[in-house]
Amino acid sequence: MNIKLVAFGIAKDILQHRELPFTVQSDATVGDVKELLKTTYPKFKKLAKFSLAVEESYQSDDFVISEGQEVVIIPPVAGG
Amino acid sequence: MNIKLVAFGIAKDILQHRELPFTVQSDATVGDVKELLKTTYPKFKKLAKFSLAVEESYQSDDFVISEGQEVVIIPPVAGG
Amino acid sequence: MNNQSIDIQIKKTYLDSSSVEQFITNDEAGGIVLFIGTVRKFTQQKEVVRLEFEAYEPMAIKEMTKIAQHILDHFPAKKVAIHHRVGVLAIGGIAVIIGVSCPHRKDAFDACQYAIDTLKETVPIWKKEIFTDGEVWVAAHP
Amino acid sequence: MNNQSIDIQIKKTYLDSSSVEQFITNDEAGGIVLFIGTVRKFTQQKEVVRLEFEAYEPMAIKEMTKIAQHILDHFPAKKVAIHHRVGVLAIGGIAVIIGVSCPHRKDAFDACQYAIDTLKETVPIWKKEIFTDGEVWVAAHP
Repeated sequence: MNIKLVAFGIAKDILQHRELPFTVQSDATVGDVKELLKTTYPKFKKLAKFSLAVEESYQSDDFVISEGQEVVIIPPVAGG
Repeated sequence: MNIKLVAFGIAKDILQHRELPFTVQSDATVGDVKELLKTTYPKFKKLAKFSLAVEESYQSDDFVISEGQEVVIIPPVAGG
Repeated sequence: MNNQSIDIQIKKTYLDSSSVEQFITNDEAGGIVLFIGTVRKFTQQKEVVRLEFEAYEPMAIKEMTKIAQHILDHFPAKKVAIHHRVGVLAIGGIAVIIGVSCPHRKDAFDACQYAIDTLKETVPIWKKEIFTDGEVWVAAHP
Repeated sequence: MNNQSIDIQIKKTYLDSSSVEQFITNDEAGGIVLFIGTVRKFTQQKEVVRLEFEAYEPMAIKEMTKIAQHILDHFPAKKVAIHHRVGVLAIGGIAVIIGVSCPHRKDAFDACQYAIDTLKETVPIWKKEIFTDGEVWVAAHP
């Protein structure tokens, strides 16, 4: 199925796009997408960590993503 | 010898004067003056505590006061 | 996000501590603590030219609101304001202002410190430091 | 008392946090903490009508300067400002503003809290609370 990746901070630099269509297996979880991102873009392996957000909230690795959903890549935050 | 008492806060209410001449023994210490104040004005005994300042600094009980010196009565402070 | 007790803002223009102070001032609060985070000239001996802040705004607002709500629920706080800047900041520029008012000062210090500590952990805002000889996304790498 | 790093003031008129903020802002300080103490409406369930502050001014300036100097000597602080009001204050009025700037926020919180805690113990300033049914010198009696 297709999802829409949205990337901020260094994740945008790695993807070289703010938004990018991305193909993942049906019923892919947040954990699956994180693994696929690390395989497709090895630079993600070098980050201190990164999370994925769906519907404007952090989601744990077992969260199941739906077709067409917007998945936001959250690299280590540094506000303040 | 004579000294000059200066009183703030509730000490001024007790003395009923901002400044007052006060007679103490020669070579009186801060401790002596505190005792004499408690005897002369028993309301000082009811305070949580009080200190004396000479030359704009807190002085300990063994500080020796000179003739004519200004002795400031510092009841419990409550700034801020 | 705004209700009677919470004022959350992400701004592209100057942050202003007097508007934070005005919002959180309250007849029942005797202690107000403001934290103002500014852009320092040096980070680990390297001279910073400017900073760029980027936010995932809707989620950042949500996470900042969570922090403020947590403070109202867990501290005896009357009001909480969190304003965060985005865009390009020069040295000395204000990146964040947090204000908390409480009846007593100790709670206001604790709550304000909780807010900035948590903001730095959870709120999706990113900071790029631009040096004379390069740039880096802060905290991205171990 | 004023030097490059310390700003101590006792004022008969309104205190202004923006002047404190302006003084302590510093290119090498990333964390600014301001404490603003205001007059609360209630003290132990009793409604306060107004407050009156009285200071032994020369010694109060000296003791506030000591606090600021202690902070510069014992914390990695860049600047310290302490402004205290005297005279009659209504509910909501600002009695004290303390500002500290440090390279890092934790130090600024600790130093600012040290300043207000110490001020309340050592600085010869007295506060009379005027209620609807009487008045009392705060902390005078056990």
